[in-house]
Amino acid sequence: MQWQSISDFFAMGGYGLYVWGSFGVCAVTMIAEPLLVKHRRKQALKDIRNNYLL
Amino acid sequence: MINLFKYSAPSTFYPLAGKLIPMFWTLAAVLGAIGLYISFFVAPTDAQQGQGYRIIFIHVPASWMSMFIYCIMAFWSLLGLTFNTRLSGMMTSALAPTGALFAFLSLWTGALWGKPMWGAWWVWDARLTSELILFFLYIGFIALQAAIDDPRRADRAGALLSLVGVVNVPIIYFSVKWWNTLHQGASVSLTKSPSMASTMLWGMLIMALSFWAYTIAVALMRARTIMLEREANTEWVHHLPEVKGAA
Amino acid sequence: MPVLSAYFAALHRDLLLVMRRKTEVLTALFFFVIVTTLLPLGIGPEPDLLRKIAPGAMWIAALLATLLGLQRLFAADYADGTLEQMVLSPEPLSVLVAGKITAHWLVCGLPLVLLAPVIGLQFDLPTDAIGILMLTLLIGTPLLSLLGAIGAALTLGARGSALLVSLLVLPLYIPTLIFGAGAVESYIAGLGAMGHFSLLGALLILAAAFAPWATTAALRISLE
Amino acid sequence: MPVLSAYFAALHRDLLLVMRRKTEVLTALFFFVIVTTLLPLGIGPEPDLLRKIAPGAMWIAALLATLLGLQRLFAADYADGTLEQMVLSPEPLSVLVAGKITAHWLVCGLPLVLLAPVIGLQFDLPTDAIGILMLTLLIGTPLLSLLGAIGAALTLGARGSALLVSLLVLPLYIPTLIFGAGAVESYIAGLGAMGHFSLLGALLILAAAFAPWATTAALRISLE
Amino acid sequence: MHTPALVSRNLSCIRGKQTLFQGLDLQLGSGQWLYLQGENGAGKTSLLRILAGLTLPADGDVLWQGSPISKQRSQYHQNLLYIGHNAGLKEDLTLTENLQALCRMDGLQIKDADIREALTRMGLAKRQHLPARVLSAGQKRRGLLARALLRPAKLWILDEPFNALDVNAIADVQNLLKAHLTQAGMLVLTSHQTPDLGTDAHGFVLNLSGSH
Amino acid sequence: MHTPALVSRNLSCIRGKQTLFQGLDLQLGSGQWLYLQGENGAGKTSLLRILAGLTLPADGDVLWQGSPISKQRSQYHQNLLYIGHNAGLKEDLTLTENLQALCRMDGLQIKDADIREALTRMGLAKRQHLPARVLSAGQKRRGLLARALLRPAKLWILDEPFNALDVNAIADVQNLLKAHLTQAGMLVLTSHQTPDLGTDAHGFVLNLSGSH
Ligand code: HEM
Ligand SMILES: Nc1ncnc2c1ncn2[C@@H]1O[C@H](COP(=O)(O)OP(=O)(O)OP(=O)(O)O)[C@@H](O)[C@H]1O
Ligand SMILES: Nc1ncnc2c1ncn2[C@@H]1O[C@H](COP(=O)(O)OP(=O)(O)OP(=O)(O)O)[C@@H](O)[C@H]1O
Ligand SMILES: [Mg+2]
Ligand SMILES: [Mg+2]
Repeated sequence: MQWQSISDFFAMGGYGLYVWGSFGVCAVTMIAEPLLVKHRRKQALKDIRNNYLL
Repeated sequence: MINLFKYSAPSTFYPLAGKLIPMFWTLAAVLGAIGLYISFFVAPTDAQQGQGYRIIFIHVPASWMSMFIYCIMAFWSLLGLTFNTRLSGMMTSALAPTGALFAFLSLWTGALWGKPMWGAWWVWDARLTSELILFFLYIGFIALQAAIDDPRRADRAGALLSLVGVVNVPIIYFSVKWWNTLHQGASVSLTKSPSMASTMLWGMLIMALSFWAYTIAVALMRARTIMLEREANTEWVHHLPEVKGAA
Repeated sequence: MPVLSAYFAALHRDLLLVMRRKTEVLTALFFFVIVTTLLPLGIGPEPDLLRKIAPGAMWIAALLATLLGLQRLFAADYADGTLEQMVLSPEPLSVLVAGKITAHWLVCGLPLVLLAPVIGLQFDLPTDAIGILMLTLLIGTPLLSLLGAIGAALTLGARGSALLVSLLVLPLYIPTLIFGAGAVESYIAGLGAMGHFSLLGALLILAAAFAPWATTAALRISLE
Repeated sequence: MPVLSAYFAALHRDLLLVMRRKTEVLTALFFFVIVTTLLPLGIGPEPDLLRKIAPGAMWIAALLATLLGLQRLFAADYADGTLEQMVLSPEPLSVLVAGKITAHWLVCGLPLVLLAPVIGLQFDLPTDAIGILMLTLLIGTPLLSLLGAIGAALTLGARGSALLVSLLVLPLYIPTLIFGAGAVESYIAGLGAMGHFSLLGALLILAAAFAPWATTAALRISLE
Repeated sequence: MHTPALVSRNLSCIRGKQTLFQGLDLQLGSGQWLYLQGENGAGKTSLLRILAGLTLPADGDVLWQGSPISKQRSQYHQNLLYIGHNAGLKEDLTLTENLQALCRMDGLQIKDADIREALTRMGLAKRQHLPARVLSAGQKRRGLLARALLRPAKLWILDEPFNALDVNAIADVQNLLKAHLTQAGMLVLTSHQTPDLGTDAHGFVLNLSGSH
Repeated sequence: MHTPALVSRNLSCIRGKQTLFQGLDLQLGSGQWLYLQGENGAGKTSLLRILAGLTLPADGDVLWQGSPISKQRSQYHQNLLYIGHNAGLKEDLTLTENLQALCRMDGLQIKDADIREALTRMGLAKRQHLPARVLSAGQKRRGLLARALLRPAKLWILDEPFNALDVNAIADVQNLLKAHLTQAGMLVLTSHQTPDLGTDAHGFVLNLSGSH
């Protein structure tokens, strides 16, 4: 176990900005993408109900 | 082949994909958790690069995915142009944004890694440059499809483009390497760090697998959405529970 | 106030058209990026060399990006008769033209300004130099749109072709280029860029007052 | 032999159109010249710096000059229905397309090759290097026309614009650029350019065999 | 009858080598219409463009309310609606957006409701939200003519308004024109199908001789 | 009567949300003509484009001499002349050059004399050396139709050929069509002015119901 403390963990031995910058953006985008798709799906369903179902 | 055609009918593929998606989400989550654990708690501190190197655990898988996905798109495109199955077009356009995302992540994480390692956000190294170009190819594909409004045409145009692209990618990569060596490279470049500890390899592999699962899950979701948009006037869509449900 | 609403009508219409072509919003941007990427591939990756030519190269790329947008500025409206209708509008033509020029800048100019820092980092420019670069682009790109409009209008109809536009317009761009790129370089050289900025600003004011009118005249000529 | 005559018909027709718009013959040329002239203005006049970047810069200028021509390659025919008639011709579409591509090269490619020496002297490149440069352009520009045609065909009818074509095509141009500019540089560096030439030649053969076909496919797609 | 609002004094139009027309005098008062006849290439479109102020005549001039139109562009265009062979339809925009934009650029504020109603009257209710690109030739033409319902203009100049229209549409448009005339409007039009605008309005027929 | 050369089997065409036509069966033998009627937007142009092989039907297929046209493109196009709303007139070229180029690209060698004669028959003798840009709407249309005199094709598909033509021109064109039919040619056309091709040829009228 190489982390003495939480703060130590977040400091990443001075590379915190870069490491968390990478992992953070990665996490954000990879969570955002499916959400966007979900939203698009909702729109599609709404469109079908409003304009295509008789 | 036969049942490929069977499943390539949206009406059959849609529910099938619906079943697969949750499986792949869980897979992605589990593998991702393990991968992250390895990358932060198992993998030792690197001798030269301190903790900074941990970026590798997303950087490299992202780079790999960005290249794999383009090849898969090309594969679907070939299928689409030869057998012209509607499914393949939908899969291709469903994959593109995710591929672009990974290309972007490779660039982003790479840049964030480069700053501490090389003291520069960016160097014109062969691998970096060709990744950038790959990103452009994705953007071009997405732009083209968005600019054509008849979906059938958009599919076929996109398919042709990605095939032309995939023929060119190796040429581009090779030429960029040549270019770089001709100029004896940028002041710094990616050095294969001598012995990548096996834990590192494991971490990267597991992360890569998790990204795979993620890609499949998202692509299937998007493909289903595209089906809804395109087949909006067909019977089978109107009989879907999610459509009838709230109607 | 009808004049203003006419201005915004023209502006809004063009933006709407761009939005319809979803991607077009981004393409000016990516053209800019790609051209700047071609540079190292053409002349090699040595960082110092690149850092040296970066400001000039980025300015030229911006120039060409706006240029490509120009061909569509009036040509489409001319082909489908919209321009005729604009001439027949009771509102002054120059107002409508101004609206169109604004739209062009918002689509082909502004994005470049916003992206410049990223490219700057790729060429590893010092951050404050990047700030200057952005500023010059912010003043310079509207200038490019204004000047470009004149050329676009002149080459309408009568054999106007993509290349001809560039031919007419590029010379007009030269002062902008010199002061724009010059500002950054002289700043890096430690000479400060105030002079360049004031000159750019002067040019911009001049063009803003003069170009829409000149463009209108040019349009009337090519419609005759 | 009807196939050949169809090829020449398409070629002749496009050349005729260019001749009608007299200026157009020269504009590709002028664009090339102007861009290369902008360069010193953008990045300052030091001779060695300029000599260093000259080959790359000239190649990029050539790239962009052909690019501008591309947007008109099929767009006009598409708009006025000529393309439809070409599809309906009993002669194979790919032959007509090949004719058009040839025309494009004769108008947008060849002139650059012929003008290159002049520009080269402006940047005061050694004469033998200039010879190499011309040779690379001679092999490279047809390659650009061939690759570009695919992009132009794909973006037909797409609400895309001038810029969309560039977005698709420029990445494909990169190898040509690298080998083209590289040849001159490595020759100047005394490494010889044989390798580059053979690679360029290979690419050209590949494209000549492959591009017209791909372009035809793209056209059929965009038309249906 | 009222004083003529639109007057042309010995207009002449020369194209290349040949003279299309010469010493042409016209006058049109409110409630009157002028029907230009003539074979292909006789010079109808050319004349209409001159009357609209889009091209300058080789000789003579066009007066509106007694003074030359070149002197009072904005004033004249306030009262003018010109719809020619292609009249500014943006393929990428829907008909609604097209009409909205055209009206706004004329300095008018139009409610979407009005546009919807106009399009409905032209039988395009179902098409109002489609990009014009996908519409049929006739539907595009109808959409453009819908402008006549939205823009209050005293003088209408229409170049072959019936082109590409089906029989019903032609009837609709003719009624539209009649209504305009009964409201003291003025109308100049060309067409190769003789229009029937009833007899209550004074129609003049001008026959351009053509030149081949 | 001969075996039908052009046959379509349950063609259907879907545009956006709505179906323009469905299960459409046609057959046309030599010497016969088909007149498509229908209001604006009924789907006439769409059908013509499908018959010409320019767009793919949503369902069904088109046969020429018994086999699908997609299988024998070049063969079919040898026998086909399609003239649509805009049929490839280059504004910068003269009519002569335009026709010359179009024929050459079809693999035909045409003598200038023949072109001159064709243009003369269309009443364009005086205009043959003008750039198409300056021609009037109707003259452009005439110029394009002159192609029918130059290109030997068994099947003519014409989309609103009478558009923008004056009465004389319409008469000329109708005679042209009659001649084509009497020489065992085939003809499919749309128009909003009912054509009069005499009774000696069998004409079918297909009424597309349209959708609004
Ligand atoms: C084709 C795309 C790429 C691939 C396949 C890739 C792959 C890799 C691999 C396998 C490593 C670890 C092995 C090694 O250390 O060399 C690595 C390291 C690295 N990559 Fe990438 N990478 C790509 C793009 C990028 C980009 C775009 C950047 C920066 C913007 C970047 C920056 C770095 C840095 C800074 C390192 C660590 C430094 C070093 O180990 O020398 N990479 N990359
Ligand atoms: N530069 C030129 N040289 C010779 N003749 C010209 C030139 N420009 C135009 N013309 C002729 O002028 C006439 C233009 O007439 P216009 O377009 O007004 O015809 P129109 O009456 O509208 O015919 P249509 O009924 O076909 O629309 C045509 O006959 C054309 O040939
Ligand atoms: N994407 C779409 N969505 C909805 N409707 C569409 C779409 N594309 C085309 N249409 C409709 O299909 C029809 C096209 O018909 P077409 O052009 O064949 O008409 P036409 O019979 O030739 O009419 P005209 O007599 O005006 O030429 C139009 O009604 C148009 O509105
Ligand atoms: Mg006319
Ligand atoms: Mg039609």
